[in-house]
Amino acid sequence: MSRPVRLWVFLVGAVLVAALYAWACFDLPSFGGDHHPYGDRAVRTALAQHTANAVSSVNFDQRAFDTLGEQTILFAAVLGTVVLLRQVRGERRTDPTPAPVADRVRWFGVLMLPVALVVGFYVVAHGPLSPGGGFQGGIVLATALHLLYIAADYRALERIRPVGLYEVGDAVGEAAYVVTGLAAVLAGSAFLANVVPHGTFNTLSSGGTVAVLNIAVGMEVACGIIVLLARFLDQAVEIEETAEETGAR
Amino acid sequence: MSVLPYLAAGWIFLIGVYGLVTSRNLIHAVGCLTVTQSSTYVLLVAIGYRRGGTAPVFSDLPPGARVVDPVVQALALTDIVVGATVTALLLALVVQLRKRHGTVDPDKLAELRG
Amino acid sequence: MNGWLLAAAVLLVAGLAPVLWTMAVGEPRTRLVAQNLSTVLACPVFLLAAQGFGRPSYTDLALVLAMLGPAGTLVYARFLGVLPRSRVVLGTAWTVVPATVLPLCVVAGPGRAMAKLLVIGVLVVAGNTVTSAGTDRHG
Amino acid sequence: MDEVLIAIAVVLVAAAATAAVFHRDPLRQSMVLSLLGLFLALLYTFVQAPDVALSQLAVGSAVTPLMILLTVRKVKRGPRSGSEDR
Repeated sequence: MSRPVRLWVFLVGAVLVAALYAWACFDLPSFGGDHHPYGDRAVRTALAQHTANAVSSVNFDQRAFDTLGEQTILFAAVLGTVVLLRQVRGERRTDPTPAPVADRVRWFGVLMLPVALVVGFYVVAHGPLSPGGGFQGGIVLATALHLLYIAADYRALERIRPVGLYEVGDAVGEAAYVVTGLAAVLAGSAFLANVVPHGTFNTLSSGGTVAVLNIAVGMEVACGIIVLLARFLDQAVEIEETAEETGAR
Repeated sequence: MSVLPYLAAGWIFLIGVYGLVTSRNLIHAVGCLTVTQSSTYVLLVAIGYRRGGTAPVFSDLPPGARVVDPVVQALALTDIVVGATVTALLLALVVQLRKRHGTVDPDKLAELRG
Repeated sequence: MNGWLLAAAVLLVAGLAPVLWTMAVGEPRTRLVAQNLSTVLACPVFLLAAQGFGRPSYTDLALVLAMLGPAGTLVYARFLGVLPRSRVVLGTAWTVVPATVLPLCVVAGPGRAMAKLLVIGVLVVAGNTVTSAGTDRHG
Repeated sequence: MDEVLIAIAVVLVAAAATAAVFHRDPLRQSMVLSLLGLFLALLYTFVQAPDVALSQLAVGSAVTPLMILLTVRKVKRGPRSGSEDR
Protein backbone atom coordinates (compact mmCIF):
# COMPACT_ATOMS: atom_id res chain seq x y z
CA MET A 1 0.00 0.00 0.00
CA SER A 2 1.78 3.15 -1.19
CA ARG A 3 1.89 6.30 0.89
CA PRO A 4 -0.87 8.34 -0.91
CA VAL A 5 -3.30 5.42 -0.78
CA ARG A 6 -2.57 4.94 2.91
CA LEU A 7 -3.15 8.64 3.51
CA TRP A 8 -6.48 8.57 1.69
CA VAL A 9 -7.68 5.53 3.58
CA PHE A 10 -6.77 7.26 6.82
CA LEU A 11 -8.45 10.53 5.86
CA VAL A 12 -11.72 8.79 4.98
CA GLY A 13 -11.62 6.85 8.22
CA ALA A 14 -10.71 9.96 10.21
CA VAL A 15 -13.61 11.98 8.82
CA LEU A 16 -16.04 9.20 9.68
CA VAL A 17 -14.64 8.74 13.18
CA ALA A 18 -14.65 12.51 13.76
CA ALA A 19 -18.29 12.82 12.69
CA LEU A 20 -19.46 9.90 14.82
CA TYR A 21 -17.37 11.00 17.79
CA ALA A 22 -18.63 14.59 17.68
CA TRP A 23 -22.20 13.32 17.47
CA ALA A 24 -21.55 11.06 20.47
CA CYS A 25 -19.98 13.92 22.42
CA PHE A 26 -23.21 15.88 22.33
CA ASP A 27 -25.01 12.95 23.96
CA LEU A 28 -22.42 12.53 26.72
CA PRO A 29 -23.37 13.96 30.15
CA SER A 30 -22.30 17.59 29.95
CA PHE A 31 -18.83 18.50 31.21
CA GLY A 32 -18.91 19.09 34.99
CA GLY A 33 -22.21 17.26 35.42
CA ASP A 34 -23.34 15.94 38.79
CA HIS A 35 -24.00 12.28 37.95
CA HIS A 36 -21.02 10.24 39.28
CA PRO A 37 -22.47 7.04 40.82
CA TYR A 38 -19.15 5.14 41.03
CA GLY A 39 -17.29 8.16 42.33
CA ASP A 40 -19.66 8.69 45.26
CA ARG A 41 -19.48 5.04 46.27
CA ALA A 42 -15.68 4.99 45.95
CA VAL A 43 -15.36 8.05 48.18
CA ARG A 44 -17.69 6.54 50.75
CA THR A 45 -15.68 3.29 50.84
CA ALA A 46 -12.38 5.18 51.01
CA LEU A 47 -13.55 7.14 54.05
CA ALA A 48 -14.81 3.92 55.63
CA GLN A 49 -11.33 2.40 55.19
CA HIS A 50 -9.72 5.45 56.82
CA THR A 51 -7.79 6.25 53.65
CA ALA A 52 -7.57 10.01 53.16
CA ASN A 53 -6.55 9.82 49.47
CA ALA A 54 -9.61 8.29 47.76
CA VAL A 55 -7.63 7.77 44.53
CA SER A 56 -5.07 5.62 46.35
CA SER A 57 -7.90 3.80 48.07
CA VAL A 58 -9.44 3.01 44.65
CA ASN A 59 -6.07 1.96 43.26
CA PHE A 60 -4.78 -0.15 46.15
CA ASP A 61 -7.85 -1.18 48.07
CA GLN A 62 -11.02 -1.34 46.00
CA ARG A 63 -9.31 -2.22 42.67
CA ALA A 64 -6.12 -3.77 44.08
CA PHE A 65 -6.44 -6.76 41.74
CA ASP A 66 -6.52 -4.52 38.65
CA THR A 67 -3.44 -2.70 39.93
CA LEU A 68 -1.75 -6.09 40.16
CA GLY A 69 -2.56 -6.47 36.46
CA GLU A 70 -1.14 -3.02 35.67
CA GLN A 71 1.96 -3.84 37.67
CA THR A 72 2.43 -7.12 35.77
CA ILE A 73 2.18 -5.24 32.45
CA LEU A 74 4.88 -2.89 33.72
CA PHE A 75 7.02 -5.84 34.81
CA ALA A 76 6.56 -7.56 31.44
CA ALA A 77 7.47 -4.36 29.54
CA VAL A 78 10.67 -4.01 31.59
CA LEU A 79 11.46 -7.68 31.02
CA GLY A 80 10.87 -7.31 27.26
CA THR A 81 13.12 -4.26 27.05
CA VAL A 82 15.89 -6.00 29.01
CA VAL A 83 15.74 -8.95 26.62
CA LEU A 84 15.65 -6.76 23.51
CA LEU A 85 18.47 -4.45 24.54
CA ARG A 86 20.90 -7.11 25.75
CA GLN A 87 24.42 -7.21 24.34
CA VAL A 88 24.36 -9.72 21.48
CA ARG A 89 27.19 -11.62 19.75
CA GLY A 90 29.35 -9.33 17.67
CA GLU A 91 29.04 -6.36 19.99
CA ARG A 92 31.64 -5.20 22.44
CA ARG A 93 31.32 -2.97 25.47
CA THR A 94 33.59 0.06 25.73
CA ASP A 95 33.79 1.83 29.06
CA PRO A 96 32.36 5.39 28.85
CA THR A 97 34.73 8.37 28.85
CA PRO A 98 34.12 11.12 31.45
CA ALA A 99 32.01 14.00 30.13
CA PRO A 100 33.23 17.63 30.30
CA VAL A 101 30.50 19.11 32.54
CA ALA A 102 30.56 22.55 34.14
CA ASP A 103 31.23 22.51 37.87
CA ARG A 104 27.94 24.30 38.57
CA VAL A 105 25.98 21.52 36.86
CA ARG A 106 28.01 18.82 38.61
CA TRP A 107 27.43 20.45 42.01
CA PHE A 108 23.72 20.83 41.16
CA GLY A 109 23.47 17.10 40.44
CA VAL A 110 25.34 16.06 43.58
CA LEU A 111 23.35 18.38 45.86
CA MET A 112 19.98 17.64 44.25
CA LEU A 113 20.37 13.84 44.46
CA PRO A 114 19.62 13.52 48.23
CA VAL A 115 16.86 16.15 48.02
CA ALA A 116 15.21 14.31 45.12
CA LEU A 117 15.48 10.96 46.91
CA VAL A 118 13.88 12.42 50.05
CA VAL A 119 11.04 13.92 47.99
CA GLY A 120 10.61 10.59 46.19
CA PHE A 121 10.28 8.68 49.45
CA TYR A 122 7.93 11.41 50.75
CA VAL A 123 5.66 10.99 47.71
CA VAL A 124 5.61 7.19 48.10
CA ALA A 125 5.06 7.23 51.88
CA HIS A 126 2.26 9.83 51.70
CA GLY A 127 0.39 7.84 49.07
CA PRO A 128 -2.64 7.12 51.27
CA LEU A 129 -2.76 10.73 52.52
CA SER A 130 -1.83 13.47 50.06
CA PRO A 131 -1.62 13.41 46.25
CA GLY A 132 1.02 10.86 45.29
CA GLY A 133 1.61 7.19 45.75
CA GLY A 134 3.70 4.27 44.63
CA PHE A 135 3.53 4.94 40.92
CA GLN A 136 4.48 8.63 41.04
CA GLY A 137 7.02 8.28 43.85
CA GLY A 138 8.72 5.40 42.05
CA ILE A 139 9.24 7.52 38.94
CA VAL A 140 10.57 10.45 41.00
CA LEU A 141 13.03 8.11 42.74
CA ALA A 142 14.21 6.66 39.43
CA THR A 143 14.70 10.15 37.96
CA ALA A 144 16.49 11.26 41.12
CA LEU A 145 19.06 8.50 40.74
CA HIS A 146 19.71 9.52 37.13
CA LEU A 147 20.54 13.07 38.18
CA LEU A 148 24.07 11.69 38.50
CA TYR A 149 24.10 10.75 34.79
CA ILE A 150 22.45 14.01 33.75
CA ALA A 151 24.69 16.26 35.85
CA ALA A 152 27.88 14.20 35.76
CA ASP A 153 28.47 11.26 33.39
CA TYR A 154 27.71 7.62 32.98
CA ARG A 155 30.79 6.45 34.89
CA ALA A 156 29.62 8.26 38.05
CA LEU A 157 26.18 6.70 37.73
CA GLU A 158 27.46 3.18 37.10
CA ARG A 159 29.60 3.26 40.23
CA ILE A 160 26.61 3.69 42.54
CA ARG A 161 23.99 1.75 40.55
CA PRO A 162 24.57 -2.04 40.46
CA VAL A 163 21.93 -3.06 37.88
CA GLY A 164 21.60 -6.59 39.26
CA LEU A 165 20.41 -5.22 42.59
CA TYR A 166 17.66 -3.21 40.90
CA GLU A 167 16.53 -6.12 38.78
CA VAL A 168 16.10 -8.10 42.02
CA GLY A 169 14.34 -5.06 43.54
CA ASP A 170 11.93 -5.01 40.60
CA ALA A 171 11.03 -8.65 41.17
CA VAL A 172 10.83 -8.22 44.96
CA GLY A 173 8.40 -5.30 44.53
CA GLU A 174 6.07 -7.40 42.43
CA ALA A 175 6.43 -10.37 44.78
CA ALA A 176 5.74 -8.20 47.84
CA TYR A 177 2.49 -7.08 46.25
CA VAL A 178 1.37 -10.66 45.64
CA VAL A 179 2.52 -11.82 49.09
CA THR A 180 0.52 -9.03 50.72
CA GLY A 181 -2.49 -10.27 48.78
CA LEU A 182 -1.88 -13.86 49.88
CA ALA A 183 -1.48 -12.71 53.47
CA ALA A 184 -5.04 -11.42 53.28
CA VAL A 185 -6.14 -14.89 52.12
CA LEU A 186 -4.24 -16.51 55.01
CA ALA A 187 -5.96 -14.07 57.36
CA GLY A 188 -9.18 -15.66 56.20
CA SER A 189 -10.59 -13.04 53.82
CA ALA A 190 -10.33 -12.42 50.09
CA PHE A 191 -7.13 -12.02 48.02
CA LEU A 192 -5.76 -8.47 48.39
CA ALA A 193 -8.51 -7.56 50.87
CA ASN A 194 -7.73 -4.79 53.34
CA VAL A 195 -7.57 -6.86 56.52
CA VAL A 196 -4.93 -4.87 58.40
CA PRO A 197 -6.51 -2.60 61.08
CA HIS A 198 -7.13 0.76 59.38
CA GLY A 199 -5.50 2.97 62.03
CA THR A 200 -6.62 6.52 62.76
CA PHE A 201 -7.72 8.70 59.85
CA ASN A 202 -5.19 10.94 58.11
CA THR A 203 -2.09 9.47 59.79
CA LEU A 204 0.77 7.68 58.07
CA SER A 205 -0.34 4.29 59.38
CA SER A 206 -3.94 4.71 58.23
CA GLY A 207 -5.44 2.75 55.39
CA GLY A 208 -4.15 -0.70 56.33
CA THR A 209 -2.75 -2.54 53.30
CA VAL A 210 -2.99 0.58 51.10
CA ALA A 211 0.27 1.85 52.60
CA VAL A 212 1.97 -1.55 52.24
CA LEU A 213 0.89 -1.99 48.62
CA ASN A 214 1.95 1.58 47.89
CA ILE A 215 5.47 0.85 49.05
CA ALA A 216 5.58 -2.42 47.08
CA VAL A 217 4.47 -0.65 43.88
CA GLY A 218 6.84 2.26 44.55
CA MET A 219 9.76 -0.15 44.87
CA GLU A 220 8.82 -2.01 41.71
CA VAL A 221 8.26 1.11 39.58
CA ALA A 222 11.49 2.74 40.79
CA CYS A 223 13.61 -0.38 40.19
CA GLY A 224 11.83 -1.10 36.89
CA ILE A 225 12.49 2.38 35.45
CA ILE A 226 16.12 2.29 36.68
CA VAL A 227 16.65 -1.06 34.92
CA LEU A 228 14.97 0.32 31.78
CA LEU A 229 17.16 3.42 31.69
CA ALA A 230 20.22 1.30 32.50
CA ARG A 231 19.61 -0.82 29.41
CA PHE A 232 19.03 2.23 27.21
CA LEU A 233 22.15 3.93 28.59
CA ASP A 234 24.23 0.81 27.99
CA GLN A 235 23.05 0.61 24.41
CA ALA A 236 23.51 4.30 23.68
CA VAL A 237 26.78 4.90 25.52
CA GLU A 238 28.68 1.66 25.85
CA ILE A 239 27.75 -1.07 23.42
CA GLU A 240 29.19 -0.77 19.91
CA GLU A 241 29.03 -3.18 17.02
CA THR A 242 32.42 -4.54 16.03
CA ALA A 243 33.50 -4.42 12.39
CA GLU A 244 32.79 -8.01 11.36
CA GLU A 245 29.21 -7.78 12.57
CA THR A 246 28.39 -4.98 10.13
CA GLY A 247 30.27 -6.73 7.34
CA ALA A 248 28.37 -9.97 7.87
CA ARG A 249 24.91 -8.42 7.82
CA MET B 1 -17.79 24.79 27.24
CA SER B 2 -19.88 21.75 28.05
CA VAL B 3 -18.33 19.69 25.23
CA LEU B 4 -14.96 21.38 24.54
CA PRO B 5 -12.76 18.90 26.48
CA TYR B 6 -14.39 15.92 24.77
CA LEU B 7 -13.88 17.43 21.31
CA ALA B 8 -10.29 18.34 22.21
CA ALA B 9 -9.66 14.73 23.23
CA GLY B 10 -11.04 13.60 19.88
CA TRP B 11 -8.85 16.10 18.04
CA ILE B 12 -5.70 14.97 19.89
CA PHE B 13 -6.56 11.34 19.09
CA LEU B 14 -7.02 11.98 15.38
CA ILE B 15 -3.94 14.19 15.05
CA GLY B 16 -1.90 11.52 16.85
CA VAL B 17 -3.10 8.80 14.50
CA TYR B 18 -2.45 11.11 11.51
CA GLY B 19 1.15 11.53 12.70
CA LEU B 20 1.44 7.79 13.14
CA VAL B 21 0.17 7.08 9.61
CA THR B 22 2.36 9.64 7.85
CA SER B 23 5.50 9.15 9.91
CA ARG B 24 8.84 8.57 8.18
CA ASN B 25 10.80 7.83 11.34
CA LEU B 26 9.78 5.14 13.82
CA ILE B 27 10.92 7.21 16.80
CA HIS B 28 8.63 10.00 15.60
CA ALA B 29 5.87 7.38 15.29
CA VAL B 30 6.38 6.32 18.93
CA GLY B 31 6.10 10.01 19.94
CA CYS B 32 2.84 10.28 18.01
CA LEU B 33 1.59 7.17 19.81
CA THR B 34 2.31 8.90 23.13
CA VAL B 35 0.22 11.86 21.93
CA THR B 36 -2.62 9.51 21.01
CA GLN B 37 -2.45 7.87 24.45
CA SER B 38 -2.63 11.25 26.15
CA SER B 39 -5.94 11.93 24.39
CA THR B 40 -7.47 9.06 26.38
CA TYR B 41 -6.26 10.58 29.65
CA VAL B 42 -7.83 13.94 28.72
CA LEU B 43 -11.15 12.25 27.97
CA LEU B 44 -11.07 10.12 31.15
CA VAL B 45 -10.26 12.99 33.47
CA ALA B 46 -12.72 15.36 31.77
CA ILE B 47 -15.59 12.88 32.28
CA GLY B 48 -14.77 12.65 36.00
CA TYR B 49 -14.99 16.43 36.59
CA ARG B 50 -17.79 17.81 38.75
CA ARG B 51 -18.42 21.58 38.67
CA GLY B 52 -17.55 23.09 42.03
CA GLY B 53 -15.94 19.85 43.21
CA THR B 54 -12.39 19.51 44.46
CA ALA B 55 -9.88 16.66 44.52
CA PRO B 56 -11.01 13.59 46.51
CA VAL B 57 -7.99 13.88 48.84
CA PHE B 58 -9.27 14.39 52.36
CA SER B 59 -5.96 15.16 54.06
CA ASP B 60 -6.82 18.88 54.07
CA LEU B 61 -10.59 18.67 53.43
CA PRO B 62 -13.67 17.93 55.60
CA PRO B 63 -15.09 14.45 54.74
CA GLY B 64 -18.46 15.81 53.57
CA ALA B 65 -17.02 18.04 50.85
CA ARG B 66 -18.14 17.96 47.18
CA VAL B 67 -15.45 16.05 45.26
CA VAL B 68 -14.75 14.89 41.72
CA ASP B 69 -14.70 11.24 40.66
CA PRO B 70 -11.63 9.33 42.01
CA VAL B 71 -12.21 6.19 39.91
CA VAL B 72 -11.29 7.78 36.57
CA GLN B 73 -8.28 9.42 38.19
CA ALA B 74 -7.04 6.03 39.41
CA LEU B 75 -7.41 4.64 35.88
CA ALA B 76 -5.51 7.53 34.26
CA LEU B 77 -2.81 7.60 36.94
CA THR B 78 -1.65 4.01 36.54
CA ASP B 79 -2.01 4.13 32.77
CA ILE B 80 0.41 7.06 32.42
CA VAL B 81 3.16 5.09 34.15
CA VAL B 82 2.47 1.85 32.29
CA GLY B 83 2.32 3.86 29.05
CA ALA B 84 5.83 5.14 29.72
CA THR B 85 7.22 1.63 30.09
CA VAL B 86 5.37 0.43 26.97
CA THR B 87 6.92 3.40 25.12
CA ALA B 88 10.29 2.14 26.34
CA LEU B 89 9.50 -1.31 24.98
CA LEU B 90 8.56 0.18 21.59
CA LEU B 91 11.78 2.21 21.52
CA ALA B 92 13.72 -0.96 22.29
CA LEU B 93 12.01 -2.56 19.28
CA VAL B 94 13.07 0.43 17.16
CA VAL B 95 16.68 -0.06 18.29
CA GLN B 96 16.46 -3.74 17.33
CA LEU B 97 15.00 -2.87 13.92
CA ARG B 98 17.81 -0.40 13.35
CA LYS B 99 20.39 -3.08 14.19
CA ARG B 100 18.80 -5.77 12.06
CA HIS B 101 17.70 -3.75 8.99
CA GLY B 102 19.83 -0.63 9.26
CA THR B 103 16.86 1.74 8.84
CA VAL B 104 14.07 3.28 10.91
CA ASP B 105 11.92 4.38 7.99
CA PRO B 106 8.75 2.27 8.02
CA ASP B 107 8.38 2.49 4.21
CA LYS B 108 11.87 1.07 3.59
CA LEU B 109 11.13 -1.67 6.11
CA ALA B 110 8.05 -2.67 4.13
CA GLU B 111 10.13 -2.99 0.94
CA LEU B 112 12.63 -5.28 2.68
CA ARG B 113 10.10 -8.07 2.92
CA GLY B 114 9.60 -8.16 -0.86
CA MET C 1 -13.54 36.42 41.38
CA ASN C 2 -10.53 34.51 42.71
CA GLY C 3 -7.46 36.68 42.27
CA TRP C 4 -5.05 33.80 42.52
CA LEU C 5 -6.69 31.88 39.66
CA LEU C 6 -6.78 35.07 37.61
CA ALA C 7 -3.03 35.47 38.14
CA ALA C 8 -2.55 31.82 37.12
CA ALA C 9 -4.59 32.42 33.96
CA VAL C 10 -2.55 35.51 33.12
CA LEU C 11 0.69 33.56 33.63
CA LEU C 12 -0.66 30.81 31.40
CA VAL C 13 -1.69 33.07 28.54
CA ALA C 14 1.11 35.65 28.79
CA GLY C 15 3.88 33.18 29.66
CA LEU C 16 3.28 29.63 28.53
CA ALA C 17 1.48 30.35 25.25
CA PRO C 18 4.45 32.32 23.80
CA VAL C 19 6.76 29.56 25.08
CA LEU C 20 4.75 27.03 23.05
CA TRP C 21 4.97 29.34 20.02
CA THR C 22 8.75 29.77 20.25
CA MET C 23 9.07 26.04 20.84
CA ALA C 24 7.10 25.33 17.68
CA VAL C 25 8.94 27.74 15.38
CA GLY C 26 12.25 28.57 17.08
CA GLU C 27 15.60 27.01 16.20
CA PRO C 28 17.18 24.43 18.56
CA ARG C 29 19.04 26.85 20.84
CA THR C 30 15.95 29.00 21.58
CA ARG C 31 13.90 25.82 21.82
CA LEU C 32 15.99 24.66 24.77
CA VAL C 33 15.59 28.08 26.42
CA ALA C 34 11.83 27.84 25.81
CA GLN C 35 11.76 24.39 27.44
CA ASN C 36 13.65 25.75 30.44
CA LEU C 37 11.37 28.79 30.62
CA SER C 38 8.28 26.55 30.57
CA THR C 39 9.26 24.84 33.84
CA VAL C 40 10.12 28.19 35.45
CA LEU C 41 6.67 29.56 34.59
CA ALA C 42 4.79 26.36 35.43
CA CYS C 43 5.88 26.23 39.07
CA PRO C 44 4.24 29.55 40.01
CA VAL C 45 1.09 28.50 38.14
CA PHE C 46 0.90 25.33 40.27
CA LEU C 47 1.43 27.36 43.46
CA LEU C 48 -1.22 29.93 42.46
CA ALA C 49 -3.66 27.11 41.58
CA ALA C 50 -2.98 25.47 44.97
CA GLN C 51 -3.84 28.73 46.73
CA GLY C 52 -6.70 29.59 44.37
CA PHE C 53 -8.43 26.23 44.90
CA GLY C 54 -7.75 26.42 48.63
CA ARG C 55 -5.89 23.09 48.64
CA PRO C 56 -2.42 23.32 50.24
CA SER C 57 -1.80 19.66 49.33
CA TYR C 58 -1.45 20.69 45.64
CA THR C 59 1.93 22.28 46.40
CA ASP C 60 3.50 18.80 46.14
CA LEU C 61 3.15 19.23 42.37
CA ALA C 62 5.25 22.39 42.40
CA LEU C 63 7.79 20.64 44.65
CA VAL C 64 8.26 17.74 42.21
CA LEU C 65 8.36 20.06 39.19
CA ALA C 66 10.89 22.32 40.93
CA MET C 67 13.19 19.31 41.08
CA LEU C 68 12.56 17.57 37.78
CA GLY C 69 12.28 20.70 35.62
CA PRO C 70 15.97 21.63 35.63
CA ALA C 71 16.86 17.91 35.34
CA GLY C 72 14.83 17.71 32.12
CA THR C 73 16.59 20.76 30.71
CA LEU C 74 19.99 19.28 31.57
CA VAL C 75 19.01 16.09 29.72
CA TYR C 76 18.45 18.11 26.56
CA ALA C 77 21.61 20.14 27.16
CA ARG C 78 23.58 16.89 27.36
CA PHE C 79 22.23 15.71 24.00
CA LEU C 80 22.31 19.08 22.22
CA GLY C 81 25.87 19.41 23.42
CA VAL C 82 25.53 22.97 24.56
CA LEU C 83 23.55 24.73 27.32
CA PRO C 84 22.83 28.26 26.05
CA ARG C 85 23.28 31.11 28.55
CA SER C 86 19.89 32.76 28.93
CA ARG C 87 19.18 35.99 30.74
CA VAL C 88 15.46 35.57 30.02
CA VAL C 89 15.30 32.43 32.17
CA LEU C 90 17.51 33.96 34.86
CA GLY C 91 15.40 37.14 34.92
CA THR C 92 12.15 35.22 35.00
CA ALA C 93 13.38 32.91 37.75
CA TRP C 94 14.43 35.84 39.91
CA THR C 95 11.32 37.99 39.29
CA VAL C 96 8.24 35.83 38.67
CA VAL C 97 9.01 33.13 41.25
CA PRO C 98 9.60 35.45 44.23
CA ALA C 99 6.67 37.61 43.06
CA THR C 100 4.35 34.60 43.49
CA VAL C 101 5.99 32.85 46.46
CA LEU C 102 6.20 35.88 48.76
CA PRO C 103 2.50 36.87 48.64
CA LEU C 104 1.61 33.21 49.10
CA CYS C 105 3.87 33.06 52.17
CA VAL C 106 2.22 36.17 53.58
CA VAL C 107 -1.22 34.64 53.08
CA ALA C 108 -0.14 31.23 54.40
CA GLY C 109 1.23 32.74 57.58
CA PRO C 110 4.19 31.34 59.54
CA GLY C 111 4.32 27.57 59.89
CA ARG C 112 4.87 24.37 57.89
CA ALA C 113 3.06 25.69 54.82
CA MET C 114 5.29 28.75 54.58
CA ALA C 115 8.41 26.59 55.02
CA LYS C 116 7.30 24.36 52.15
CA LEU C 117 6.61 27.35 49.90
CA LEU C 118 10.03 28.81 50.65
CA VAL C 119 11.73 25.46 49.94
CA ILE C 120 9.93 25.23 46.58
CA GLY C 121 10.86 28.82 45.71
CA VAL C 122 14.52 28.25 46.59
CA LEU C 123 14.61 25.00 44.58
CA VAL C 124 13.14 26.64 41.48
CA VAL C 125 15.42 29.67 41.62
CA ALA C 126 18.55 27.63 42.37
CA GLY C 127 17.83 24.97 39.74
CA ASN C 128 17.11 27.46 37.00
CA THR C 129 20.02 29.69 37.90
CA VAL C 130 22.21 26.66 37.22
CA THR C 131 20.54 25.78 33.94
CA SER C 132 20.41 29.38 32.74
CA ALA C 133 24.03 30.06 33.56
CA GLY C 134 24.88 28.09 30.46
CA THR C 135 27.95 26.09 29.49
CA ASP C 136 29.55 26.46 26.06
CA ARG C 137 31.07 23.02 25.65
CA HIS C 138 34.43 23.33 23.88
CA GLY C 139 35.72 20.47 21.83
CA MET D 1 -13.11 31.15 36.84
CA ASP D 2 -12.31 27.42 37.03
CA GLU D 3 -13.98 26.87 33.64
CA VAL D 4 -11.88 29.61 32.04
CA LEU D 5 -8.67 28.02 33.32
CA ILE D 6 -9.79 24.60 32.08
CA ALA D 7 -10.63 26.05 28.66
CA ILE D 8 -7.21 27.74 28.39
CA ALA D 9 -5.43 24.53 29.43
CA VAL D 10 -7.44 22.42 26.96
CA VAL D 11 -6.59 24.77 24.08
CA LEU D 12 -2.88 24.76 25.06
CA VAL D 13 -2.87 20.94 25.25
CA ALA D 14 -4.50 20.62 21.82
CA ALA D 15 -2.01 23.10 20.32
CA ALA D 16 0.98 21.33 21.91
CA ALA D 17 -0.28 17.96 20.68
CA THR D 18 -0.62 19.30 17.13
CA ALA D 19 2.86 20.83 17.32
CA ALA D 20 4.28 17.56 18.66
CA VAL D 21 2.89 15.65 15.68
CA PHE D 22 4.14 18.07 13.03
CA HIS D 23 7.75 18.07 14.24
CA ARG D 24 9.25 15.25 12.16
CA ASP D 25 12.66 15.34 13.85
CA PRO D 26 12.57 13.11 16.99
CA LEU D 27 14.87 15.39 19.00
CA ARG D 28 12.67 18.46 18.42
CA GLN D 29 9.57 16.34 18.89
CA SER D 30 10.71 15.14 22.32
CA MET D 31 11.05 18.76 23.46
CA VAL D 32 7.49 19.52 22.38
CA LEU D 33 6.37 16.26 24.04
CA SER D 34 7.85 17.39 27.35
CA LEU D 35 5.97 20.68 26.94
CA LEU D 36 2.79 18.73 26.13
CA GLY D 37 3.32 16.73 29.35
CA LEU D 38 3.60 19.98 31.29
CA PHE D 39 0.38 21.37 29.80
CA LEU D 40 -1.38 18.07 30.50
CA ALA D 41 -0.27 18.27 34.13
CA LEU D 42 -1.67 21.82 34.31
CA LEU D 43 -4.96 20.68 32.79
CA TYR D 44 -5.22 17.81 35.28
CA THR D 45 -4.62 20.23 38.16
CA PHE D 46 -7.36 22.57 36.96
CA VAL D 47 -9.72 19.59 36.62
CA GLN D 48 -8.91 18.74 40.27
CA ALA D 49 -6.82 15.62 39.54
CA PRO D 50 -3.50 16.26 41.37
CA ASP D 51 -2.48 12.57 41.47
CA VAL D 52 -2.71 12.30 37.69
CA ALA D 53 -0.86 15.61 37.31
CA LEU D 54 1.94 14.36 39.58
CA SER D 55 2.19 11.16 37.56
CA GLN D 56 2.33 13.10 34.26
CA LEU D 57 4.92 15.52 35.64
CA ALA D 58 7.17 12.75 36.89
CA VAL D 59 6.96 10.78 33.61
CA GLY D 60 6.91 13.63 31.13
CA SER D 61 9.67 15.85 32.47
CA ALA D 62 12.72 13.55 32.51
CA VAL D 63 12.00 9.85 31.90
CA THR D 64 10.36 9.91 28.45
CA PRO D 65 12.69 12.55 26.98
CA LEU D 66 15.75 10.68 28.27
CA MET D 67 14.57 7.44 26.66
CA ILE D 68 13.77 9.07 23.30
CA LEU D 69 17.11 10.89 23.24
CA LEU D 70 19.06 7.74 24.10
CA THR D 71 17.26 5.93 21.28
CA VAL D 72 18.05 8.79 18.87
CA ARG D 73 21.71 8.59 19.84
CA LYS D 74 21.80 4.80 19.43
CA VAL D 75 20.05 4.98 16.04
CA LYS D 76 22.12 7.94 14.82
CA ARG D 77 25.41 6.37 15.99
CA GLY D 78 25.10 3.48 13.61
CA PRO D 79 27.67 0.64 13.50
CA ARG D 80 31.14 2.24 13.40
CA SER D 81 30.74 6.01 13.85
CA GLY D 82 33.14 6.93 16.65
CA SER D 83 30.97 9.62 18.17
CA GLU D 84 31.46 10.71 21.78
CA ASP D 85 30.73 8.17 24.52
CA ARG D 86 29.23 9.77 27.55
